[in-house]
Amino acid sequence: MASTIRVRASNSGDTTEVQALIQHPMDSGYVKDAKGQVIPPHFIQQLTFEHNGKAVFLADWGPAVAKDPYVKFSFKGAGKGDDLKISWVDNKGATDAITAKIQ
Amino acid sequence: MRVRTILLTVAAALSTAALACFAASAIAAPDTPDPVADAKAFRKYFTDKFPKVKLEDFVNGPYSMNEDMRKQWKEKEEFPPYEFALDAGKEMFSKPFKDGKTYADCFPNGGIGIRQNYPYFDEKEGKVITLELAINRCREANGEAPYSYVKDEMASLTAYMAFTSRGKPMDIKIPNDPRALAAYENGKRYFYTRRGQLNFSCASCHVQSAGEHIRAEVLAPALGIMNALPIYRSEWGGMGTTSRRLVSCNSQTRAVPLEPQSDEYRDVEYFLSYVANGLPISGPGSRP
Amino acid sequence: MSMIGNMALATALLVSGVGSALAATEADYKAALAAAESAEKDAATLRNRWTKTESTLAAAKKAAAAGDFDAAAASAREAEALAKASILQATSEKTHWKDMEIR
Amino acid sequence: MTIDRFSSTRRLVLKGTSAVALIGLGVDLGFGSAPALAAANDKYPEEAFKLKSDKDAIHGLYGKTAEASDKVKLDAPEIAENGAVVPISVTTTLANVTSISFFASENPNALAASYIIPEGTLPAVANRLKLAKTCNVIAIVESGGKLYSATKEVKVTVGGCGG
Repeated sequence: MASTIRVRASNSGDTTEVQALIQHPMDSGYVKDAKGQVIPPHFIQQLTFEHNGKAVFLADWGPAVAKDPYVKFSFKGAGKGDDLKISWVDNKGATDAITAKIQ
Repeated sequence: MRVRTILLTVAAALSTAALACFAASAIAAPDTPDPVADAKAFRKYFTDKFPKVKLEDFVNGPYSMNEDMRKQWKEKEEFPPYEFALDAGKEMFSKPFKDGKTYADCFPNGGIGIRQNYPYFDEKEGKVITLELAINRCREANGEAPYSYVKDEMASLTAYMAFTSRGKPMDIKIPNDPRALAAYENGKRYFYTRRGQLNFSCASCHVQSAGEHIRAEVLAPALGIMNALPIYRSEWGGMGTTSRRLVSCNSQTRAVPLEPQSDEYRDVEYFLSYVANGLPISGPGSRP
Repeated sequence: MSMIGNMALATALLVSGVGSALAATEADYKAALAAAESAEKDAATLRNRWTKTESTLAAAKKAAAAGDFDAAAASAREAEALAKASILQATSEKTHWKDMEIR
Repeated sequence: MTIDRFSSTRRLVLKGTSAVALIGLGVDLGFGSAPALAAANDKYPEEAFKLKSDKDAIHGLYGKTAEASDKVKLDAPEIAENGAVVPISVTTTLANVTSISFFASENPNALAASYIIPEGTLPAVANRLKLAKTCNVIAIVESGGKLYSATKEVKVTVGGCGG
C-alpha cells in the first residue's frame, strides 16, 4: 500500500515551506449513507511534523476538516536534504507516518 | 395537481419549439453535415460570449469565468485532490497483467501522451472508440475483468493517461467514411436534444447558460469540457470518469441515464471532443 | 408535428392524467399499469425514459402490494401520463433539436 | 516528540490541574523532562471540539476571549464553490505567535482546526475546511498569551455536511 501521506517540503534560504495532503475520509458523523444509516465519525485528530526530533508544527483536527485534508506552513532552521517526519492518528486509533526529504 | 403542471410545462415548451421550427424550416436549406463549419461556429459562439476568456482557458471550465472560484481552484491545485488517483493510476498503468503484458502494449506510444487522440473512429468496426472503452478492451484482451466505467479504477487510469498528455492539443479526426460522419452527427443530435422531465438538453446548460449559476455552481462551457476529464468533484467527494459525467448530467435533467459507453454517449464524446480540437488537454481536472 | 397537434396531444394527456375519482379495483389498477408499462417501453425504445416515470411506476406497485388499489391505479395513470409526455418530447425533439444548434 | 513551548494557555485550560502541575514540573526540570512534558502538551482538546457555538469553543480551547485585530489576515472565498472543500488561510504580522485556530459559526461544532506554532515556525497556515452553511469563519491567533481574531463571512449554497 502506498502511504496515505503526500508531502512537499521545499527549502529556500532559511525557510522551508511544507505542504501535505493526506488520504482520509474525515467522516463527520453527520452524514448518512445511501441506505440512510449515519456514517460514524472517522477523522484524523492529530497531525505532527518533526524536524531533528523537534515538533515544528502540530495540528489538532475535528471532523470539519475537509476530506483528504491539506495543510501548508513554513518553518525556519532546516536545510535541503534534512528529514521531515510526518505522522497522524485518527479517532479510531489508526496511524500512519512517513519521513520525507526536504528538497 | 402535479401531473397537470408537468404536462402543461412540457406542452408549452413544445408548442413554442414548434413555432420556432415553423419559422426556421421555411427558410433553412436541407442540412449536409459540416463538422469543420460546426467547430468554427461552436468556438465563435463561446469566444463571442466570453470575450475575456482566452481560448485555451475554456478547458478549465467554470474556473475560466469566475475570479472567486478561480482563486479557490488555484489553491486546490497547489496540492490537488486528484493526487491520490493520479498516483494510483500510475501504479496500475505500469503493473503487468496476469499474462505479463501491460497497458503500454495496447496503445500507441506505450499509452503515454495520447489522450488527445481519443475518442477515435474505428473504420473496421464502424464505431467510435473512447479511451475508457479502449482500456477495458485492453484488459479483456489480456484476460482481465473489465473495470466499471463509473468507478475509481477507471478514473485513476484515465487520470494518469490524461496527465501524461497535458497541454497537447485535442486532435480528433473524422475519417472519410460516411459512418464516421453519421456518428458525429448522432453525437451532435444527442447534445442538442432535450430530455428528461426538466426538458433540458446538454446545450441548455452548457451552451445557453454556460457561465451562469445553478445553486453555487458555475456551469461549465461545453467548449473544451472533455479536455479536463476525468475530474475530481467536491460534490462527489471523489473522481469521476467521462462516463460518470454523462450519466450524472442525464440524471440531473431527470432522465434515466443510458448505459455507460452506449453508442449515444460515445458519439456525444466524439462530437464534443472534435469541436474542441486544438484546445489543450487539461485533465485530470478538479471541479466543485 | 404541428403546433396544433402538440397542443391537442398535450391536452389529451392532461385529461387522462386527471382520471376518475371513483374507487379503483385491482382490475382497474392492472389495466392502468399495463398501459403505463407499455408506454414506458415505447419511451425506452426512444431512449428517453424519465426518472419520475420509473419512481411513479414503483409507487404504483408498492401501493398495489399493500392493497391500496385507489392509490395504485392513480400512480399507474400518472406514470402513463409521464411516459407519454416523455414520448411526446422524444418525438418532437427528432426535428426540434436543431433549433438549439450553434451554427 | 517534544514541543518546546511552555507558555501557551490553551492546553492548561483543557487539561485542568494535573496538566498545570506537569507543566510546572517541566519548567522546573528544564529540557531534560521533555518527553513527559510532551505527553501532556500533545493532548487532543477533545472537549473544545464538542462545544457548539464559536464563543463557547473559543473559551473552551483558550479560556479567554479574543479581540479583533487587523494584524490577523484571514483569507477565505466570498462564495464557497462547495462547502465540502473550502480553502481558508491565515497570516499575521503579530509576534510571538504560539497557536492559530479556525472556527465556523454555523457548523454543528464550531472548532474546526487548531495549530500549534512552535518557535521558528512562521505564523501562517493554509488548510481546507468543511462549512455546513453560510457562516462566519473566525481565525484566532494566540500571540504573547493574548488572543486576536479576524472574521469573514463565507456564503455556502452547497453545504459541506455531505463531505
